[in-house]
Parts: sequence; structure tokens; C-alpha cells
Amino acid sequence: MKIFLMLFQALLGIAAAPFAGGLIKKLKNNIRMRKGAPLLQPYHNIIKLMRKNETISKDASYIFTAAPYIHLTTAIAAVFLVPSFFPPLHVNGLGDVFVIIFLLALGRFFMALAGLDTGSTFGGMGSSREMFLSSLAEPAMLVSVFAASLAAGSTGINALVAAGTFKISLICSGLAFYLVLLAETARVPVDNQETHLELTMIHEAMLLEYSGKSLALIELAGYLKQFILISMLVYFFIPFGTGPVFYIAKFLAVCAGTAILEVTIAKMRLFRAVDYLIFSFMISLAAVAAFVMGV
Amino acid sequence: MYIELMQYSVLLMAFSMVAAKRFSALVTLFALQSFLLFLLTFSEAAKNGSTRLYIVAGLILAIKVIAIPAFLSRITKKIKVPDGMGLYVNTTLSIFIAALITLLSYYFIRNFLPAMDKEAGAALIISLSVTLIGLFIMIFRIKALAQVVGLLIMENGIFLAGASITDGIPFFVEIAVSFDVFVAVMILGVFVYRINSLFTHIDVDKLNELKG
Amino acid sequence: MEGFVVDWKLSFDALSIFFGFIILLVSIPSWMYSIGYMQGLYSGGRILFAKILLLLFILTMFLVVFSANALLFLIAWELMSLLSYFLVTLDPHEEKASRAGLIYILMAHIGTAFMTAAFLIIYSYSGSFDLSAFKETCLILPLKVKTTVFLCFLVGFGTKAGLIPFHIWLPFAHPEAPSHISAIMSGVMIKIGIYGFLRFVLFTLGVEELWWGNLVLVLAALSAAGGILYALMEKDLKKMLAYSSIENIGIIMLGIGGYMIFVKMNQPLLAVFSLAAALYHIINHAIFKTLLFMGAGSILKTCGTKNMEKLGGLIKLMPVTAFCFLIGALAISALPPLNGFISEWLLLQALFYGALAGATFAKMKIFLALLAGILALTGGLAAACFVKAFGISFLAVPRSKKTETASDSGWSIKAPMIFLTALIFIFGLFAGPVFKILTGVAASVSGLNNGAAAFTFNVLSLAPQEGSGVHLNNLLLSGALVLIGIFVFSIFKVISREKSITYGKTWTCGYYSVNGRNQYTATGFSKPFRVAFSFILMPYRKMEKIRDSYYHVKSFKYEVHTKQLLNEYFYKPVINRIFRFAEWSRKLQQGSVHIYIGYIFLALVFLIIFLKRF
Amino acid sequence: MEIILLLITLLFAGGLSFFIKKGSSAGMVTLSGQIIAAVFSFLLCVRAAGGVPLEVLNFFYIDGLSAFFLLLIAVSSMATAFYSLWYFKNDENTGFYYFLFNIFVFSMYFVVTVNNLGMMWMAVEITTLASAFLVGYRNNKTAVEAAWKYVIICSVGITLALFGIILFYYTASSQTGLRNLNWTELNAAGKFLDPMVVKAALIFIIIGFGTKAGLAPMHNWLPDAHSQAPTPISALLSGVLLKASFYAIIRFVIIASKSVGFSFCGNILGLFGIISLAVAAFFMLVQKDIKRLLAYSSVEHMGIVSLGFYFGGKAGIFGALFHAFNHALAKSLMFFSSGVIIKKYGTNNMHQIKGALEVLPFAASAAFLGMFAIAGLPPFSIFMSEFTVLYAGFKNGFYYSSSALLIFLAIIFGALLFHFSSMLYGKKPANMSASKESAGITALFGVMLLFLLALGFHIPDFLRTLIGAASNVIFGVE
Repeated sequence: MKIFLMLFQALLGIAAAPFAGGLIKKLKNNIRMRKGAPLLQPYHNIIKLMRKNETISKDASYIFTAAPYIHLTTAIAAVFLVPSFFPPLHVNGLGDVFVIIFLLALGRFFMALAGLDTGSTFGGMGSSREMFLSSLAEPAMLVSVFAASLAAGSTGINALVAAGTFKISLICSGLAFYLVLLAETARVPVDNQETHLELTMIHEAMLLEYSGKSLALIELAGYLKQFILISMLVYFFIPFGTGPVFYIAKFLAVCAGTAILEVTIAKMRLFRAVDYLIFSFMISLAAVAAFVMGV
Repeated sequence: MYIELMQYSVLLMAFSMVAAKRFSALVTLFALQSFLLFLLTFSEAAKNGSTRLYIVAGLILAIKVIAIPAFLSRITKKIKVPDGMGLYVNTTLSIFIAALITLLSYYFIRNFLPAMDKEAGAALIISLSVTLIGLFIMIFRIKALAQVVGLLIMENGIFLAGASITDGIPFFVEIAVSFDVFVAVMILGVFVYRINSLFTHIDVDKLNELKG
Repeated sequence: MEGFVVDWKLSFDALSIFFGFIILLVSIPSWMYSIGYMQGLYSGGRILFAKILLLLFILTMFLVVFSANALLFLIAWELMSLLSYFLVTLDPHEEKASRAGLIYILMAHIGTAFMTAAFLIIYSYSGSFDLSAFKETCLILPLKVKTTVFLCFLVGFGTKAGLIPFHIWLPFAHPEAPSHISAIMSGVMIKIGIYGFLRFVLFTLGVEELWWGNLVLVLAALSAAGGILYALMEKDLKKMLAYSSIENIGIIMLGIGGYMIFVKMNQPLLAVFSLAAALYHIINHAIFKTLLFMGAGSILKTCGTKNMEKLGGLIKLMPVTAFCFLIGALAISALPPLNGFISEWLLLQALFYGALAGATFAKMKIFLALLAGILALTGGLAAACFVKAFGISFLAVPRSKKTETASDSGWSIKAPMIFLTALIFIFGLFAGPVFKILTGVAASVSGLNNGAAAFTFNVLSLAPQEGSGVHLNNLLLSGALVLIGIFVFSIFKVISREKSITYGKTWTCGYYSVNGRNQYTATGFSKPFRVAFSFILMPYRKMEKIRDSYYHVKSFKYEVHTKQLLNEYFYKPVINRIFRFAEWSRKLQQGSVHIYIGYIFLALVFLIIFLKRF
Repeated sequence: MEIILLLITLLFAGGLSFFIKKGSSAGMVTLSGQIIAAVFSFLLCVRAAGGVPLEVLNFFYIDGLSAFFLLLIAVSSMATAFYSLWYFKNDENTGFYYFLFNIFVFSMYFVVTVNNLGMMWMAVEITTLASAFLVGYRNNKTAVEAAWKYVIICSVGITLALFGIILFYYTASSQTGLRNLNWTELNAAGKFLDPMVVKAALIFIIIGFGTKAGLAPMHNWLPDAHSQAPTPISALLSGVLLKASFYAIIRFVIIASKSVGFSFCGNILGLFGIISLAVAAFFMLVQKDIKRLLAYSSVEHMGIVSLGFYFGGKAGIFGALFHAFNHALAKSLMFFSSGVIIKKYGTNNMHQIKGALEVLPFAASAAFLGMFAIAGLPPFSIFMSEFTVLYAGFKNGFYYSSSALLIFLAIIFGALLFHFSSMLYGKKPANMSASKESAGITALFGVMLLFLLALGFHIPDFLRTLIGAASNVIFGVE
């Protein structure tokens, strides 16, 4: 029974994930006094890409072909792990919150390889930067989760969800996690999804060589990743009100916040991003300290 | 009484050897010093008429007073080297240092061997300082032969010690030692020849091929 | 007491057997690998010589692990270093190898000197080299002596294990050695250092104070982060692997340091857990590091270079090697569902529950959280490092003529790699049983209560602590992954059935061609890291332009290097000082016989003056 | 009785080889002489190991200590005689060499067996004089220079030692009316001697004989002599001569310890030991001449021996004596093997020697292993003796000097390895070609290495009892 619920929730998540992306885009455009693409544009894109023929570099190897599948697979597996629409559904044996981080890392690993696979200079540059940022983001993310789980008394998903009291430590870790989230989902202060200048690309540069179905897979995976991270934020760090309604409300709030943030601030240089991530790491440590002090 | 006198004059000889500039003078002084030792031993022998000491005295006369100086002066004739033996420090300073050495040995004996009776102590001080002065000559005189003589002076000092503070170290040891000295001087002489023939000088301080 | 007698007493307790197992695990494939690897590289006689040496080397490692007598241990230990030195400098023409060997054995010797001191200090209390006697004696040692001994052991064994700051020999020796030797050295020999640390510090000396554990943890963290950082900077494949060995030693030592502090925080269960995690990582590192060195070796054999900038495109030319290397890279980057992931996950759990448990040790919580962060950073950097290693040397287009004609080597090289690849999967998937055994080992050797039962929820899944609803059943996880994968694949196959795939030139935003020269390079890949961590790495660049006219630059040379902080500011200066002093002291002996006699005189005077002092 | 036969044999062999000018046959005579002498000394050892000292006509006195040193001399002089055969196989009329060789060995045998200390002093002096010509044998500038320094410095030292002996005699005769210089009687009178005089005497003794034993800072003759002498003689010098004169020191220390206690003597020796180690360590680092390198390593090892005495205790003494034995073996091996290399390359300069492992596989590997042996790596026996000495140090609480010993050993190891790996590895010079090596010499190397290895694992009871007897003598156990 539980399994089926989980499946259902996962499918729901997969279905809903692109919407969040679309929503954020729409909001951004509205704030900029533009009309913007329709909310369902992401779905259109994915389907369109599905329909297209694909071109693959002859220098590429099976890594290039396999990477999108692996990327998507890990993302979906992570969707299974995180609580989204129905709070505590987690099946024991699938590990804990750390596993989610490791899973995302797996997908990233292969995408980075794929970026190098075609021998395209931009791909290489992209994957280099991607790995750079992610390796710096990892400690911040982990320690913020660490702090939350300290408060919860376990790294288990259920425990984390159950622990719901506002504390300074939780706020700090939540903030740290959110900063990492922006970095991981290629959002503005670190990266810019809408850029069309290869040299400023980070995440997109990795995918330059992709087309057609593979690109669809990757975009879907990207939306899923964003979905996962936002759900984690919502469930682990914003502890009031459980149940689907609250969840969706909080989720949309986070999206809105992100949209506003993105239009109001400018993208950083790559090496300022380092300070940004270290800052978030420091906040997460501060969260641990706060927890020790019991506030 | 006159024994002390002789001992002191041995020291005097040592000092004058420190003061000596020319090699021939050094050899002569050495012969004189050895002769004093001979007198010392001979008088000892006369006092307690032991043949052993007579023989020793004879040995000294034969080896140290006659043979070795002759040998040395022969070498100096053989190898045409200027008679000066090259001083690192001039005579004044040398004598000063020699005096210091004497003081050192005085300090040493008086501090560490207080039990010793008076004249034995005095004799020991003299012999030690003669020995060290011999060492000093070996250090601060450039020419090879000077070093040989310095070695001999050390021997003399030690012999003085042996003769005065003990009643002569056991007999055949004494003989062995003096022969040994003789052989040593011979061998050193041979090496002086070789050095002279190879380097055309006997400035030992120029022998510094081997370093570090 | 008429001289020492070596008595060949052996003991086979759980720890020794565990390490013996590791030795077998690595040395058998390496032996097989060496057969194929050495032929063609060396002359027949030398190969035979090398084989004999290798055999002796393996035997001495066994001797070290199983000896129940400290003296025997010491002798076997030094013999091990000596033999491995001969193996490193196998080819007498290699000036570089001989220099590397020099640094290696010198460091090893210094380490041994410290161990010798420690042993002798203990011995002068115990009066016997028997390990049991040592153990009894250590109970009554005064604290000061204990601390001294501990520090001696830390330096001694840390040197062999390649713990920062005693690691400098490692990046020299491992790359220069023949690849199968590098495999054994990185796979096992440095673990023998860990064995010594466990045997003598943890289970003989005992953990006396909390700061011991903290010190170990700090060094471990330094090794982990620093090692992988330097690895990331390398473009020499084997050197990169050597540095990553330092990183992994750091990770292992994290577990061991965890044990030490948990013992002092009286958390026996956690202590056992963390030690078991460390043991787990020891196995894993043994497996994948050996595998990776073998991969690098077969590249070196066929392409004649281990410089990544000259490689590329090998995934098509040497598919087997590529696949094995890929799996190894995934495992060492701690990615699920492979074995590296398991041990790092366990370590994270250990740190977490340590932070949770140490209620009375408030600042330990922050410390442990920081360590967890560093572990995560290490993981991230490791991933980057191996993306670079695999991506640059196996993917895209060959970067040199010789690489274009490369091909997979014979079976004696392929088979061990495949075997080890299989092991990676086995030790990853069946984590539960393995971990049960390891906790058994840890519990039995540490004498702490056997918490093995608590750590495995059911046969197949790991649980750091009962009651905390956290279980990891890797079989389930990977099963899920595979299922989802198949599902996704088939779905998308179905959806886009009739779409055609065309193979063309790489687009590169319209640039006309991709060849070996305009691809992304290893140096370029690591550029951001070099800039971000420039405060440690201290990069500097050499540029030289040769221009025949003002307007035309004929050739342009550009190199980027990083400095080794420790070498620059500690080892080199010390060594230079010593040499300068030696050079100066030569002045004391300028060949003047007068001065020599003067020395005698001075010695005499000195003794005369200071006679009363003696 | 054997001792007299032994000495006569040597004299006879010497005379014979003097009269047969021809190199090879003289060498054979010498070798056989050495072998016979060795046999005799083995017999003596066997008898003396029992613990009852032998007195022969109240002139020779052979107890455990002398026996041990007899063994040491016998082994290395035999090996050296054998090596000389190969070394001089191409030169004619080496009769004089062999004559001196025999006299040299004779005098060393004499040193360790004679009872009268005066005679012992004389014998030590004779070793100098005999070996002087051996050092200057090549009779070129450097050789003569070395010989001159050797003779002068050693004579100075010896003369100072004589002063010490006289002081000894003085107090003995004044306290106990002793009329001769026999060691046995002095030793018996030991506890009646005036401590202050004994201390004063001991200074002169240790500096005097220490000069010949190559303790820094009196060691300066040593590298010159070793580098200039023909290789066999270098081996003999550092293999045996140094120990023989250290034996003299030990004899006096035994007497002195009766009245002033062992620690006083130990402290002085310890001081010189540490200085020797330091000097050796730093001079070895920047050495260019291979034989000088080995010479300094001899200084180092004599330092270790005297440190063994400093640390004292049964362990310290045992370690020191055992170390002396091991060093004699290993150092001879080193000189022999590097002699082969030097002959091949025609230079002592280590910067000009490259790729020796390729040119002379056997000799080079022997040199390499021997290098590890003298550097004190297990499983070679020197590790064991050094370990014992160190143990004594840590046991008796000499933490600082033991740590210093460890540090210097590490530096010296580095220096040796640095030089040797640069000589043995690398590309061989173009004009060199791998030549076949003399089987006899290779066998010699093999045997010596085997000895070193075997002693590392197990000390045969014979040697053990011998050293035990020696240390008993030192501790005055009857």
C-alpha cells in the first residue's frame, strides 16, 4: 500500500516538477512587466524536444548517450526518497537524507562526463565549473542537513519531517540550504538559466551538445532536481503545518521568493560564487553552534 | 736541591726552544735538554747506584744526546732548505703562550692532584708543561722537522715525569720506549726526505691536498 | 641480557586476519597483473628478479601483520620498506625512480626511528618484546611516557601511511614504481601503516586522552582535503592516484580518530561502529585504488605516457580498461550504489551520531559537524578529480599520435581488473553482511561490547543505531535504481520510437573542427579550483614567448605549477639548512696538520678544565 | 703457547714475503700465515671463552676481552689478506707490502695479547709506524701527505697516552708499591689507586688512544689515511686498527672504573662518542671521495661503540662489543666492494661513478647491501647491535643522547643512500663495458654478507659466550 502511495506521489512529483519551473519563469517575467511564456511552457518544450530528431557527435561515446538516462534515473530515485505531497511515506532501507545528496551527486558526475565526452571546449568548461561549484556546495548542503537532523535527533526522513519547532538553528540551516539550493538549481546569484552567452554559462554549457530526446530527459531531470530540493527545504526546514495543502502553499511561496530574488539581484562572477558558498557553509556551522547552545 | 735546579732548567730549555727561530738552534737546544735529562738520571743512578739507571742514562746519552741530533742536523744538511723553521706566532707571543701553558699545568696539578707531595708535584708540573710546550711547538712551527723535534720534546717531558715522580718506569719498558722513539724519528726522517723530494719544500702547512 | 633474539612468535587475531585478507585481496590480482605488465618492459632476468622481490615483499607484509613480537614486527617492517624500495627502483636506468626511492626509504627510515624509540621506551618498562607483555606494561606507564610513545607512534606509522604532514614520499614513490608495485603500495602497504597504528596505539597503548583523538582527526581531515586537492591539480595520472591515496588514508583515519574520541566520550557502541566503518573503507580503498592503478598502468603500457594531456578517446580504443576505470572512479568518488559510497555514508553516520551523543562535549558537536563538512568537501572534490581523470584521459579525441593507436592489453592485465571491478560491486551491494563481519572484528579486537547486532537492521541493511529509523539496504536502493532506469529507458524508447539519430561533427557553437589540440585540458579543468584554493596551492606560471619579429610570436610556452606548501616551507628549508651547515663544517678540516694537532690540544685543555664535571 | 707460535708465524711469514719479492707468491705466503694465525687465535678464543684467562710466561695475558679482539683481528686480517691477492694481482714485487702487512697484523695481535701496559703502548706505536709506510705505499704527493699526518697525529696522541700511563704507574707505585706495569697487577691494585690521579691519567689515556681509535675531534688523520692507503689497508685500518686501540682504552677503563667508578669513564667516552657521530654525519653529507665517506662512517661507528660504553649496563657493553665485531665485518666488505668499483672506474670521486650496478653487478650489489648493513637496517647484524646500544640508552635513561643517536643515524643513512644510489643507479659511462668479475672476490662478498645476515638473526653461542666473557672482564666478574 505504502509502496503504491509512494509511486503515486513520485509520479505526481514528476508531473508537477516542470510546472514549478514554468511558474518561476512566469513570475519573473511578470515582475519585469512582461507577459512571459505560458505556465505550461516547460511541458511544451519537453514534448517538442521529444518529437525532434537527435544529432550526436561522432566523437562521443556511450557515456554521452547514457548520461541523460542516468541523470533522470537518479533524480526520480531521489523523488522517491523525499516527502512531497503525502508527508511521511519513507520506506526504511532506502537510507536517509544523506543518500539523497549522494544520489544527486551520481547524476551530476555523469552529466559532467558527458560534457567532456564530445570534446567540445564549452562542454569541458561547463563541466569543470559545474563540478567546481557543486563540490563547494556539497559541504554547505550536508552540514545544513546535518544541523537539521541534529535537531531532529536522526537523519531519517521521517524523523526530520516530524521534528517541527522553530529554532534559530533551524532558521540558519534553512537559510544555508536555500542558498545552496539556488546554486544547485543554477539560479541567479550563481548561474543564470536564461543566458545565451556560452562563456557565462555554467550548467547550460555542459548541455550545449545535446539535442532532441536526450535534452528532454535532461530538462526533466533538472526540473525534478529543483522539485526535490524545494520539497526538502519545505519539509525539513520550514516546520509548520503538515499535509498537502500546507506543502503546496509553502512550495509556491518558495518559488515566488526565488523569482523575486532572481529579478532583484545580479549574477555573481564565478569566483565570487566561492565566497557565496563558503558563506552558506559558515551559516550552516553557525546553525550547529546554535543547536549546541540550545536556541 | 740541584735536582730541582736541573728540572727547572729543563723547563728553561723548553722555553728557549719556543724562543728559537732557527732550526739548528732548536736541535742544539734539544740536545742540551736531553743532556740535562742524562745528568738527572745519572745522578739518580749515582745516588742509589743501580745499574739499571746507569744503562738508561747511557741510552739517553747515546740516542737523544748524540744520535738523534746528529741525524737531524744531517737531514738539514741533506735537504737544502732555509734554516728558519717558520713561525705562526712570533717569539714574544710564543713565550707568552708557553707561560700560559705552564700556568695551566700548574693549575691542573695543584687542583686535581693535591695529594701529591711537594717536589713530586713540582716535577710533574714541569714535565707536563714541557710536554705541552712540545705540543705547542708542533702546532705553531711550520716546517716538518720542527714537528719532529716537538714530538721529541714531548717525549723528553714524559721521560722527565717518569724519571722524577716515579723512580723510573720499569726497565725494559724504558728501553723499549727509547728504541721506539728512535725508530719513530728515523721513519719521520724518511718521510721528511720523501716530502722534500716530492714537494721540494718541507712546509707542512702546504700539505693540504686532502680536505673535508 | 645478552643481545636480542628474534623469536618468530605469530598471532592470528581478528585484526591480523583482516589485514592478511586485504593483502591477499590485492596481491593476488597484482601478481597476475604483473605477469602481463612486466613482459616487454624489462629484460627476462630482471623480471625474474622482480618476481622474487615481489614475493618476498608480500611475505614480509604478512610477517608484519601476523607477528606477535615487536622486534620481529620492527624487522619485518623495515624489511618491507627495503624490499619495496628495491621494487620502486627496479629499473636502474631511471634516475627519477632512484631519487624517488631515496626520498621514500629515507622517510620510511625516519618513521622507523620514531617507532624504534617508542618500542624501546615500552620495552625498557616491560622487559619483553611480546605484544601481550607490551599491552600489560602500557597499563602502568606514566602518562608523560604514554604521550611520548603515542606521538612517536603517530609519526612513525603516519609516515608509512602517508598521513599529512608526513606524506611527502608518497607522491614521489608511487608514480615512479612499476604499476603493479604502485598498486600494492597504495592498496596495501600504506594500510600496513594503519595496521600498526591500530595495533600499537589503539589496542596496545590504549586511548589515554581526548586530545589524542582530536589530533588524529585534525591530521585526518588535513590529509583528506589536502590530498584530494593536490590530486585535482595533477595531470600525471599515477601521481594523481597517489595523492588520492593520501586523501583516502585521511578518510580512514577519520574513522579511527572517531573511535578514539568516542572511547573517551564513553560511547563504546559508536566507537565500534566508527572503527568498523574505517575498516570498511580500508577494504574499499584497497580494491578500487588497486584497480585504478592497474588501469593507469595499462594506459602507461600502451600509450607510453601517464600524462593526461597526451591521452584522450581511449574509451573506444581500450573499452575494458575504460569501463573498469570508470567503475573505479565512481566507487572512489563515493557514488551510490558502489562500495565507496557505503563506507563514506557509514562514516558520516558515525560523525553524526557522535555529534548527537556527546551531550557533555558541547564543542565536539561543532568539531564533528565541521569534520562532516570537510568529508563532504572531500567527496565533492574527489568527484571533480575523477571526472577530470576519466573525462580527459578516456573521452573525446586522442591528444597524441601514440594514443590514437592504443588498444587493450592481454588477458593477464584485463582479468585482474575485471575481477576487482566485480569486487567493487560485491562489496557495495552486500554491505550488510560485510559490515556485520567488520563490526565483529572491531568489537573483538577493541574488547568493547559487541554491538554488531545493533548495526544491521536485517541481514542486508545497515543501521547506525537501533531505534533511529535509519536503515540503508544498498541492494534495495540499487535495485530501485536499476528498475527506475529500465522503466525510464523503455518509456522514452516507446515515446520517441521513429525518431532518427544522426551522427555528425561536434558542434562547439559552430567551430569548424574538434581535434586533439583544441579540446579542454586537464589543467584547464582544474583552473577554477586552482584559483579558489590559491591560498594553499600557491600557483605560479612560467611563460616564454619566442618571437622572430615584434609582430609575430613564433612559439609560446605556458606552464602552470602549484607549490607544495609543506615542502616549500618545512622540508626543503630544513634540508637546505642541514646541507649548508655541513658545507660550513668542512671548513673545520682544511688539511693543515697543525690545526689538527691543535684540536687534540684543545680537547685536552677542555677536559683538563672541566675534569670536575665528569 | 699458541700465542707465541702465532706471533712467530706472522714474523716468519713477514720475513719470507720480504725476501720473495714476487707479488703473488708473497701474497700466498702471507695468506697462509694469516690463516695459521687465525687458527691459533681460534684455539685461543675457545680456551679463553671458558672464562679462565691464560697467562704465558707472565708476559702474555689472554682473557675473554683479548680473546674477543683476537677473533676480530683474525677474521678481518684473513679476509684482507685474501683480498690483497686480488688487489695486487697485476703489480710485481709487492714483497715489501706483504712484509709490512704482516708486521702490522703482528703488532695488532701483540696489542691485544700482551699483559704489560707499557709494552701494549709500544705495540700500538708500532702499529702506527708499520702502517705508516702502508698508508704512504703509493708514494705520490697525496699518499705521503696522508702518511705524514697519520704518523704525526698518531704519535702525538700516543705520547699523551704514555703520560697517562706514567700517571697510572705513579699512583700504583706510590699507593701499593707496585713495581711493574702488568695489567693484571694494576687491575688487582685498582681499588687502591688515588681517584684524582686516575681521573687525570684517564684524560690522557682516552685522548691518546682515542686519537688512534678515530674518535672526534682527534680523528682528522683518519679520512686522509683511509683515502690514500691501498684499499686492503683501508679495510684493515678501520676494520681492526681502530678497535685495537679502543681495546687499549677499555683496558685502562677497567682499571680506572675500580677506583673512580665506571660512569666517569663512560661520560668522557660518551662525550667523544656524540661528537664523533655529529662530525661523521655532517661530513658524510657533503663528501665527494668514496673512501673518505667510508672513513667517516668508521668514525661514526666508533662513536656508537663508545656511546655503548657511555650507556653502560650489560646491554650497553654487549652492544658495543658486538657492534665492534659487526662493524669490522661490514666495513671491510664495504671497502672491498667499493675498492672493486674504484679500480674499475679509476677514481675515488663519487660524482664520476655512475651506473655501477650495470658495470659490476656483483660488486655493486654487494656494496649496496653492505651499505644498508652499515646504515643499520635490519635484518643485518649491525641493526641488532645498534638496537642493543639504543636499548641500553633508553633503559638507563639517556633519552637525549639516545634520541641524538637516532637522529644522527637517520642523517647518516640519508647521506650514505644519497651517495650510493647516485653511484650505483643511472646510465653507465659510454666507454665502460660490463666486465666479468673475479669469482673468488664475489665469493668473499657472498660469505661476508651471509655472515652479516646470519648474525642479524642469531648470534652463535660461541660468539655469545665470548662476548659474555669479554663483558665479564669489563665488569670485573671473576
